[in-house]
Amino acid sequence: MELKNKKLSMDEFLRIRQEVLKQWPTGEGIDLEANVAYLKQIPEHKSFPAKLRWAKENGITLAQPRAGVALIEEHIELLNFLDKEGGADLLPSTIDSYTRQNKYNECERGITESRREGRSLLNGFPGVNHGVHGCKKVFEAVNLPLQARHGTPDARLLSEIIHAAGWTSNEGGGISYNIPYAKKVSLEKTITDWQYCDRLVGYYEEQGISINREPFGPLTGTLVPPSMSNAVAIIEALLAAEQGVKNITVGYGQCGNIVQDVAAIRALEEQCNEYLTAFGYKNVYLTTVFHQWMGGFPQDESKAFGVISLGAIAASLAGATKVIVKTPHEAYGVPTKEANAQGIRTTKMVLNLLREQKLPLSVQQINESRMIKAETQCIIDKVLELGDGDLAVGTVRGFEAGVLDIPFAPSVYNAGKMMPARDNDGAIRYLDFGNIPFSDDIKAFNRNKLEERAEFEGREVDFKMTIDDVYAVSKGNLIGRPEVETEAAKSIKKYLYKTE
Amino acid sequence: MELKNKKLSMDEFLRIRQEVLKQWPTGEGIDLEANVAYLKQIPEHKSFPAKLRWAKENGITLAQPRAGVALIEEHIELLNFLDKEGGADLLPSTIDSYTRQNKYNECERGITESRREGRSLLNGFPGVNHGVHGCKKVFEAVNLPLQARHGTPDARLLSEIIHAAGWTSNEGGGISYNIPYAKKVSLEKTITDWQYCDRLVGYYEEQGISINREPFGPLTGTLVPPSMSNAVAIIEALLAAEQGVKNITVGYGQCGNIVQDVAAIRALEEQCNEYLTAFGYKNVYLTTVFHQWMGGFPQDESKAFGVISLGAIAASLAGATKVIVKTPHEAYGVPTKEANAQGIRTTKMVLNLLREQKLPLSVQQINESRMIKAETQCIIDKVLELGDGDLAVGTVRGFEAGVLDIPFAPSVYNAGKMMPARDNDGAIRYLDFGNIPFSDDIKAFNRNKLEERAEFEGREVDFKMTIDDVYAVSKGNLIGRPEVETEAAKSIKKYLYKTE
Amino acid sequence: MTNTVVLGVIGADCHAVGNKILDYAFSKAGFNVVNIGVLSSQEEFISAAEETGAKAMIISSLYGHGEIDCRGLREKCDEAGLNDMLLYVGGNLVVGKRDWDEVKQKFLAMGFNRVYPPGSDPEQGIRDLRDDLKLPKPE
Amino acid sequence: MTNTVVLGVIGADCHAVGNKILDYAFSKAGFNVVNIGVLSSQEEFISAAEETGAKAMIISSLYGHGEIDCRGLREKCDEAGLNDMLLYVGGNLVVGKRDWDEVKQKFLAMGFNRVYPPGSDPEQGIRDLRDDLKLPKPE
Repeated sequence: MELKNKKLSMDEFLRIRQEVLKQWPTGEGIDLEANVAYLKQIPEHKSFPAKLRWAKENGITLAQPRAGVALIEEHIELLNFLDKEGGADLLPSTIDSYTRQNKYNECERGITESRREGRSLLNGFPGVNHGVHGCKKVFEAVNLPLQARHGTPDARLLSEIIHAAGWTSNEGGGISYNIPYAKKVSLEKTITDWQYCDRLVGYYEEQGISINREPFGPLTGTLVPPSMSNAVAIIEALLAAEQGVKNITVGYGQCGNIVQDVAAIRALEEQCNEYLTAFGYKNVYLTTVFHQWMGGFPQDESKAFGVISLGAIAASLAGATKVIVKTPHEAYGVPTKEANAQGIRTTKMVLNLLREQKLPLSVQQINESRMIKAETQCIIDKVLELGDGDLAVGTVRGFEAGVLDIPFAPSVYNAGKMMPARDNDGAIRYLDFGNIPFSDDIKAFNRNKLEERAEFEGREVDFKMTIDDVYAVSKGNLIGRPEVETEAAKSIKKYLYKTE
Repeated sequence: MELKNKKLSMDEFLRIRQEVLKQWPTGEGIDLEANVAYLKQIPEHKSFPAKLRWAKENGITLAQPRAGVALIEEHIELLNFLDKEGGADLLPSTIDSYTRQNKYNECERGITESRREGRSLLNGFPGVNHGVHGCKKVFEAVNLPLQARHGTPDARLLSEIIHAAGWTSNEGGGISYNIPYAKKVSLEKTITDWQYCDRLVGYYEEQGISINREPFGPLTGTLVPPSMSNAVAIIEALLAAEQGVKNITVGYGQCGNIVQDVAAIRALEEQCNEYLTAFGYKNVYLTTVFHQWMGGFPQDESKAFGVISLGAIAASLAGATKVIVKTPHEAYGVPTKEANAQGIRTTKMVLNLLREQKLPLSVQQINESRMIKAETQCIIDKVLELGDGDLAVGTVRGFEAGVLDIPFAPSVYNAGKMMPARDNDGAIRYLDFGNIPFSDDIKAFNRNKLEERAEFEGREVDFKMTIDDVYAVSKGNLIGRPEVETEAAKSIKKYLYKTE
Repeated sequence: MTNTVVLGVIGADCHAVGNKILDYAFSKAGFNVVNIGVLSSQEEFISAAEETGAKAMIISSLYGHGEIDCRGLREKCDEAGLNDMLLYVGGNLVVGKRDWDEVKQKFLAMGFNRVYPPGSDPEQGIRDLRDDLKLPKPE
Repeated sequence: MTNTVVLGVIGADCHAVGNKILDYAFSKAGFNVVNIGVLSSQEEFISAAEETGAKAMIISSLYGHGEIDCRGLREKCDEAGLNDMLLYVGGNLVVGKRDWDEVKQKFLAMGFNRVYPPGSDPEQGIRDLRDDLKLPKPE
């Protein structure tokens, strides 16, 4: 089948569906009409779209953790702990790595061994293996809306199962769950497979059931310039809308410069709405998600609380609809449920204190927002041009051409020629443009910003800056200042590292 | 002696000094010339004024904890722990409550019992009882500048001792260490006594030794409107400058609304400099200190980390020269040294991440700043008028008239007629003006702001708002929303208290 | 007849916020509040009660030394002939975190009628005082 | 003659950031870096080494399963005739926090020449490789 950004006909969808449901025994007998009946009786306080709409209308930022373990009972206990002890507003089910690779046999072993050892040997909840019955058991045992969060290139069966079980949100997309999560899976394949996931949601919308879809905003979570992640988020939102999705949450991962963070997520929402309108998608209800710092964390928990709080503050000042919460154990991998609840409580405290406050508009923010939108438009325009007007085709060709290019991504289908670095205020800029088709103005702006930093640090604009920036936060700073430097930088460094 | 805002002559000073040094045996033989020799050889990295200047010139916000125990060795251990494990940039010695009341006999008992029991029975370091010898021992055992932080109406002997021992900063003032700390001590007495403390610093300045003085900004730390605390800080800065003080840090306690906090501390610095110039005080080096939330804290430590971080962020975005750090044990009283270090580490992490970032100027901030300055000027103008041009006399008469009026202060010399409350954005406004001589415009502005909130909450503008606000942060919110309320408020409250 | 209460913060404690709020709440509830403020001794509480014919003392202590500061107050009241004086106390009554029931029993044993933990709602104290004084419930 | 090294992330691990940075650092230091990327099996490391005549394998593992993924690699190298292959490994090699010396000894016993904890400076690896290959120090 040829890739095309066109809504799947019901016939096509049902034809593919027959194959999808055969991928694992738990797919058997999933009945769309029965699902519709089940989904129609879900109470409003357990509907993801309803809670997002309520939050947006009341100017509230919701807090959502990440969490998932192998067994159903333990997973339920974990989720309810995060609700009761953490104060989570929305619940996740983080799906394990085997499920993400569709290795359901290995999940089965993981489940058996987890039962035997009395602890989770999987790094998430194996939703496909537990099937509709198991996923429903989880859904019915919690008191908040539930979402699958994963990183699955082919999430078709998983999506069938979770929605049938009452989970009214699904994270992912044909780009965002491929390029950062896979090495050799083609974009044609993942875009096609996520068209299916979106068409499934579109089907439910046609039956009057609202289900939320969330493109994964942060991508590699490592110095992704806002315009690049915004371009990907907008493309995935448009691809989803084409399949009939009506409730979309576009996401963004914290960069660390507050003005850039606020400008970026506001620009994302505005520009995404503009594109949805321009493409003729009506009545799409758009919300935003802000991810607390996705890069390396400091090992010290007190410092981690500082990083978490800064993320909560930026999310709140930006007016994001929800924030994805980190934990004080971030540097060590999977957190205990107690540490997870701590992260939520810190976040909620900040959100509550700032509930009435948004970052007031400034010249800096207006300029930053304009620049992000201009960069984003350059990228999307070129993608459409490469696709001869077809967004899906253009996306594939855009990655081939390096017009879409995600830093530090594992996929062989990503050019990897673009390189980012922080400017002297900590905002993320383009250091090497690779093949990204920016106007001369935009290129000059980025270059000048980095040259300011280079001059301050007494070194050249160079990939060494990028490397220094990658490790800076885990070492306790936003900007990776060099070893050899000017007097000004030295004086500050003397301070920063005085206790190291 | 009649109260007057006039520099003490050296003769007057020396005459008073003879009495002061007799207040307790450790005062005997303190020799100004020997002190000058000692202070001259202090290395730059242990000089408070030098470190403040360096920070201000490099745009850095320094972190300083509060800490003090009864015995010298334990106090040294505590301070070095906060330096090495916390990363403190400046060290304090918080003075115990008996010393603050000049009850040196009771300090002596406290020291003896602390030795016997092997734990501190005093809530701070009894600097007078330990004398110059003991205070010097502390100073020489630490590697950072040292400041006395207390709440002592008559701190003359304490000031003599600490400066003789190399401590190059002293917190306090005739208003700020009286009205919030005493019940029946007259302002004539405390202003006179603090003129002495300032004159002592002025003497050292004349000898070429810079010592920092810091009026205590937050006052009662409970809903003090920024213009009221700024007025007091500016008056105390002017009184200090008259006595020859050349290095002053004016302070401000976090209100919780970021725009108001940033506007307030920037307004404080600008307006204080303007008054210093207008009064003809030249070459006063002015810096600022931002106090993290001084009101009630949540008991949960994760939530406390959120409050601490928000304070660090506001201090950093405001560009304060230093920030006074709270700890996750705040709700329980005196923290362990570990908890104290945690608070510093969280704070420093945030300060480092935001080092290059300041809050960009917005219309809201400009308006807030103008309003704070206008209110502050109304107060100070009236104080000067009441004093027939003499600021010290005017201050006494200002408090008598309720022109200066601090909410929730214990002193009988405070009118207590003014009442504050938060507006609908969380900024602190004047609810009841008492006798504060504001123009009609200012009054209307404050009233309108509170009426916005009243309408939102569906209740009258009333002291009940004030009460609700006093306890709000410890309950997890900035604004004390009422029990009975409009649909909008109810909807938000449903969210805020959902896990309570 | 108006019911008078003496309100104050006992000992070397200068925490004034709660004091102001109790003053407001009890006054608004119709009591005649004689507020002797912070830094008040047992003797000051007693003479205020004698002078005003107060029926209750509402005592706060926030700095942890409440136990020492309150010891013997009931006996002093009795000596002064204030035999039916209602003694209410509340706040951070002891140093550090301790079991609340234990603290409460200790103060009840010292002759206090009502003991309140930190963060108590003033309305609770008002309801209790109405009960103890056998006043009619407000509309 | 240029010295070739095979660089990759072993197992089901898709952490690409460190991989890109090692690629940059070793290339800049003058090595010919054959980067087989993330999600690479032992077999892929070996065939890449065979095809390119590499003298060392620089192996990363960030997701905690490094121990399982690296087991038997030395033996497989020997079988393939890659007898003097230098095996370097680094990252979060085991699940959770464990004593580093213990981890290091375990990997040395498995036949690795150098073992690096998380957060190591690439320059250290480059210095070690120069020593192990007996290359002259750079200017």
